[in-house]
Amino acid sequence: MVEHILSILIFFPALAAVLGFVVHKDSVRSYGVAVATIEFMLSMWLWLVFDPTLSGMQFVEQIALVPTFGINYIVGVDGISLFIVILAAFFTMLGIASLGETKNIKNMIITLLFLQMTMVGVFLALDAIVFYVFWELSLVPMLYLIGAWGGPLRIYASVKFFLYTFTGSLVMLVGMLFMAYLYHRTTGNWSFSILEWYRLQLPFEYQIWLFLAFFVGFAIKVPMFPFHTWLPYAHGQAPTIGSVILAAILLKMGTYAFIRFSLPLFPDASVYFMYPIAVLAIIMIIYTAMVAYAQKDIKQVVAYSSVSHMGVIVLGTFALNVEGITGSIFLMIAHGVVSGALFLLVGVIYDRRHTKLMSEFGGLASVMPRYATIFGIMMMASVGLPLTINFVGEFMSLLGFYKQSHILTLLAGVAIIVGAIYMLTAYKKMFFGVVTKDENRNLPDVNKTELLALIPLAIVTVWLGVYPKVLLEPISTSVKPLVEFMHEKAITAEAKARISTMAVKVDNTKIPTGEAH
Amino acid sequence: MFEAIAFYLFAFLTIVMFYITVTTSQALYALTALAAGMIFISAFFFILGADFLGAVQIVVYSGAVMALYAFGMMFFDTTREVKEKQGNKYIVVGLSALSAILVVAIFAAPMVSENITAIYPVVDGIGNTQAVGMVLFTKYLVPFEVAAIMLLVAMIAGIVLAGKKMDRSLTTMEEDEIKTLREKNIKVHS
Amino acid sequence: MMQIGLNHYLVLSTILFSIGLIGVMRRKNLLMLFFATEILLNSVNISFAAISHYYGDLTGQMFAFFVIAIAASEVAVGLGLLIVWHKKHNNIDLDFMSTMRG
Amino acid sequence: MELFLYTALFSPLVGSLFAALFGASPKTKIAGIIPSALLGLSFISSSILLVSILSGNGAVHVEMMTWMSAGNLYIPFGFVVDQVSVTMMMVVTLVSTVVHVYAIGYMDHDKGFNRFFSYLSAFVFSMMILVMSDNFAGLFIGWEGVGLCSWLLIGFWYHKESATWAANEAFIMNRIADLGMLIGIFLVYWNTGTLQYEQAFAAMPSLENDVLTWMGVFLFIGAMGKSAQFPLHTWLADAMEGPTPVSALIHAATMVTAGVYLVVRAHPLYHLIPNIGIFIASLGAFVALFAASMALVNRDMKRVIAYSTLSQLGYMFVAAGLGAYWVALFHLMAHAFFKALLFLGAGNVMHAMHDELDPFKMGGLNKAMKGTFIMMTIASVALAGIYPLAGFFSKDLILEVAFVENHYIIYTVLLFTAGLTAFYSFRLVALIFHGEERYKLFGIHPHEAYKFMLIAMSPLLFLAVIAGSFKMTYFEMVTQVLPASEYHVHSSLTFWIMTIGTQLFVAAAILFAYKKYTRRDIKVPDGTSKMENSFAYKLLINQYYIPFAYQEYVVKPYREVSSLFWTHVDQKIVDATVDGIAHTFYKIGEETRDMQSGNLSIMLKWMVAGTVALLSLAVVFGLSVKYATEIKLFLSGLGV
Repeated sequence: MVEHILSILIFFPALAAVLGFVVHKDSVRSYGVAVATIEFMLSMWLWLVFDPTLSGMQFVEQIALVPTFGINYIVGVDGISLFIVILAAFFTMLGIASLGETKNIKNMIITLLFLQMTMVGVFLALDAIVFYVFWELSLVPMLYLIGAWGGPLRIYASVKFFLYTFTGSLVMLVGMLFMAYLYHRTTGNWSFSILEWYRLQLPFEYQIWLFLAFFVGFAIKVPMFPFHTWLPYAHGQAPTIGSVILAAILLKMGTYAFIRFSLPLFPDASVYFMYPIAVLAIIMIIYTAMVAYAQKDIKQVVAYSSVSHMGVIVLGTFALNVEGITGSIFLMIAHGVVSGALFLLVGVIYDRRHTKLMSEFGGLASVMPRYATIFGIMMMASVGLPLTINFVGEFMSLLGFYKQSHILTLLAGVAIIVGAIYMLTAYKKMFFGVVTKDENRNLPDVNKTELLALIPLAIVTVWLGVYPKVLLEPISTSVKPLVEFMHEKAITAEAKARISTMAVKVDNTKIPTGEAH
Repeated sequence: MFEAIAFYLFAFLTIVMFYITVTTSQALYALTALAAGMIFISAFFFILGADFLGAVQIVVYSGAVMALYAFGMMFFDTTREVKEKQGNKYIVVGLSALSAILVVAIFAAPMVSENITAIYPVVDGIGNTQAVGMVLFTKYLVPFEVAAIMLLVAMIAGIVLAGKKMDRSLTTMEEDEIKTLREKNIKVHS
Repeated sequence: MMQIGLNHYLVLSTILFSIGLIGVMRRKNLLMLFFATEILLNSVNISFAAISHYYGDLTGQMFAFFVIAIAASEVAVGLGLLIVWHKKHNNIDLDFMSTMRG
Repeated sequence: MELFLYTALFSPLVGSLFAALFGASPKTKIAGIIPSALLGLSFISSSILLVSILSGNGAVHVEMMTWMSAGNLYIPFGFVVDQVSVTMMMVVTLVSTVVHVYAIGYMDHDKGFNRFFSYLSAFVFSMMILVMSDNFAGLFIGWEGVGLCSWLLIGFWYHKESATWAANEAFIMNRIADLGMLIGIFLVYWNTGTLQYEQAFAAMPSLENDVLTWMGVFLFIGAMGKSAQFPLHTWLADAMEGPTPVSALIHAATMVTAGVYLVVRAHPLYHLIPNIGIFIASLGAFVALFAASMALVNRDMKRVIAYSTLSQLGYMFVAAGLGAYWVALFHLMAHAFFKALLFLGAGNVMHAMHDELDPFKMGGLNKAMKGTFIMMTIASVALAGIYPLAGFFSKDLILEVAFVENHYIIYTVLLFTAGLTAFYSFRLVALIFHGEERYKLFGIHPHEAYKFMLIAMSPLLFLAVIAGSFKMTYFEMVTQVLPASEYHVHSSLTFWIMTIGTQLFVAAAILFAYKKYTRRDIKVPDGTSKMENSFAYKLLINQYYIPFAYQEYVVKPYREVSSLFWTHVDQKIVDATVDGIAHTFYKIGEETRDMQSGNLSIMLKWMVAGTVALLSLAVVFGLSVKYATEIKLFLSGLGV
């Protein structure tokens, strides 16, 4: 069984979702929780049997799908994908467990389980076509979640989400097909296997174009500035569970794909585009943080903060060294936990007051002290306080990128300032001051179901902030050969110099004050 | 020499006939001109040595198809002039001419390939009919049978479509029945 | 000029084809449209036969046969439909048929 | 020794968690007593460590566990107790124990009693991490941790708008500086390959001067935020919105001195870049004067003390900047004692006066509050630097340092500031405790604080008096790690003239303050007097218009730009482009819909048009393939 654990992880939720149609409406919730818990246990089991000392792919399964074109069902897991898979299982479990009263709950749970299949599939797929299929399939349940359970603008939001990301994916598909064609031209065989693509050393011009094609797909998913506008709508309109999954897992597909595809396939192009992407990431960080500051709706604040943090992840990825990439992967997990928790928290207050406008609140700290405490912890994690999960990722991402550029890192570091500004302001508006609205006077504090989801998240937030080693070790074990591989594969001298695993800079020349070229 | 004269003669005739077909306002003229054009085309087939094809052309077109059209026209008021309100004549002619020129250009500058080799070469010493038969019933047997079925289907379809309500005729209807039918038709028409 | 080659036939075929096209575009009467379609099919047949002749390959003729077969089926079915339409609407004017408006 | 180290470090955490357990329940004394007791334990452990170090045992260095490791990055939770950190530990644990006990009485009537102790102990824990960590990352943990606790405690009375605003201001300002600190840490890592103090400092001498300069600058930016140096100083005065024990512990004795500690800790680095040292010293001298000038006129008791703290921090930076690290540390220690005492005394007064802060509404309190009066007077004397109290030894030493190092401008500034310090300290004492009993107008009946609060304060009183006598022991201890430079004025005549001159100057300032503010008919400032309308007074009372400028030229524009970004850039440009593209497609569909008129002959025409288009494409592509070489030739001829 253990050799098929990945396929089980992928298809068990889907199978359970299909069976869910025959489950009675009243028991579907416990059914969903049970399925998601089993899935989570399976993912924990995967962690248990996963060998953290190995850097390569583990539990690889391969089944031929279209042998003529080299399309195979290949799945495998390494340190990069392992924890995102666990995170996906974890959040689906928490999400289903904490579901409040919802109409049509049966459909929602089935949708969520189906969504889980696609998410796990994306992170485990090692064949471009399989990856693409799961990537696109994940849009459908999300579309349904937003469109069926969303707010007043749900149709616009869901269609925008779908079309926008779908457009990007199509460009990516073209890139994949061309990549396969190049592989065919070079080796004479068709293959869509990512691991086989890795071995292909592409000429610089091809790298540039392919990188851009992939970039469009990934950047929209991340979402990078200026492709981010679908996200606030999607978050604003989605039900709580939709936002949670979207922020915690779906956005990570983009950044994960950068590491899985863009970096090892096109090392030279990655170096070539490092500065433009870093500039975009910095705009993302500062600009969206400022936009978040201007929001009146707490959910929008969290949504924009999500974009802002994704900027740091992208920056860490394009640091192109072990510290940065490890940090960005860790930050993916961290951001998943923290922003997921924040969306859950927003859901809690929305369930009580049916509004998300911060002006409607004020003084909640005295009415709902436990809620305020958990919100405070998560807010501080989002702000990036040391000993919380976010700090480790942010620190390492920025540390990594510092090697590439001093001034850009300084600008990106503004994240810790602007992040504090919007978060503290929002917290102050909601929780501090005196209670002004009568509706708020008797709000019940968080109940048991909600605590069930929030407490584990708070624990994880602190636990991984204090002891991130459990994650960092397997991640860096996989990242290190990746960076070395990129260094080997790079053809231009600049790329070779930029991508390196050496700790201390060889030349301690000037610390530039201006641009760090 | 003879071939050239025949070609130009029949080419002229065909073009004229077909031109009449597409321009005349009388349906009957059009039908007649079309039938004539079909026969002239078969002449090309004979010139080209495709005797069997020529024969089939005459039999099928001038015989079967034209007869069908003739029968079909019995349903309509053929004496009525066909209304042809044209929007812009130049577009029609222009588009047609352009497509013609393009096709000619494609043929005149053979861009695809010039080395076409014959898969089923004409065997010397046997008549065209014989050769056609041999190819048709060996290599093209399946398409041939499919075509046969298709013709059968088409025939049945034609009968069913055209034959609806054939059991009803004005002679067997009552007077008021005919009246209501007329009124209905008029209403539909207007 | 006097030596008739493949191109002569192709040009002829093209001319006939465009006459057919003019008919297709110009005619407002459904029956006339059918006539124009016959012209199109026949023009193609000429080129098939000519190519077959000049390349010494029977495939062209075979195609011509099938084209004729298709033309015959088309006439049968088309006329049937035409009659049904005429019965229903007492009219076979193209401008009248606009139920497919998008 | 490791046991004591861990006890000293973690007992505040245990205390904090213990108090947090009662966070949501109503006030229980135990939530205050247990954390205080645990802090006492921490203090005892620190003392044992101090004794051990004094007796010649080397530094205790432990590595608890790995924190982060990836690639070449390796950051452990490592702690070191050496001569420098043990000093800080003593100061922190002592003052915080006192403050904890004091707060049991002070917060007696507060609803958030349990919460308060949880936060306060958490702060001590963060501060201990800050001082005990053996690497920059650990320092940063503590650095941010004290920032968090400071935020929590300034905003402790969260229903007050001003308190929450001040809390956010403090946090955000500190964040600005933390960015500098973070960059400094990155620089250290990428240039030395490690964040451990020992290895990093060992590697520094071989680095280029530019690199070191930038390192020093960025680390000092971090220190500037925490120690509220200009221009990041405004938060400290506003932080007085927090409960007074918090002001005493965090905003006087410990947290704000973290910047000084950082400079002292990084002395191998600053030793290599004396130019930055001069800059630090100059900034310190400037801040000393700048803050003292604002304290002259302020009408808020706590703010006056806050400005005095700021001013004293300036002194410490002068010492640290001039390379006299041990002097800085010594002043840090002495200052912690008397300033905490001063604050706690102010807390007593506030309690007695029902949270009134304006000293002009007090006066003559010496009768009602004898204990407090004595303590605050002694603390003020110590602050003013009168022999033989603590301030004399530490502060005059800094003056000597400036003099000996030939920085006469700094010396003059500091000397002048010493006079100002004496003046504003005694202005406060005179206004509060002497003169007419103005509070009677407001119908307040002041009462002395609980006895145990006064007893709790007594260790501080004791130390404020005698701390100076530790000077030589202390010197011998810390100079084992810090550069041992003694500062002696060359001729003894000059020395005596300087010392006595300074003392006289200070004494004169005190007398002047007394004379001015103990008059029976003291004029309460009401905006009518000539002095109050003078430009200088307005400048000072408005804190040089700096908070106003920040509000007007930083906060407001930021808010406006933010909403501009949202409403105009994000919605009107970025999103509108996306929607515009979608709209274009939609419009094209709408327009071309007419093609599908349903009219067969029109559709046939379109079909033919399409055929023509495709045929022409075929022709064009066919031709271009056929004549590819010619076209290339032609294009290259055109220079494309």
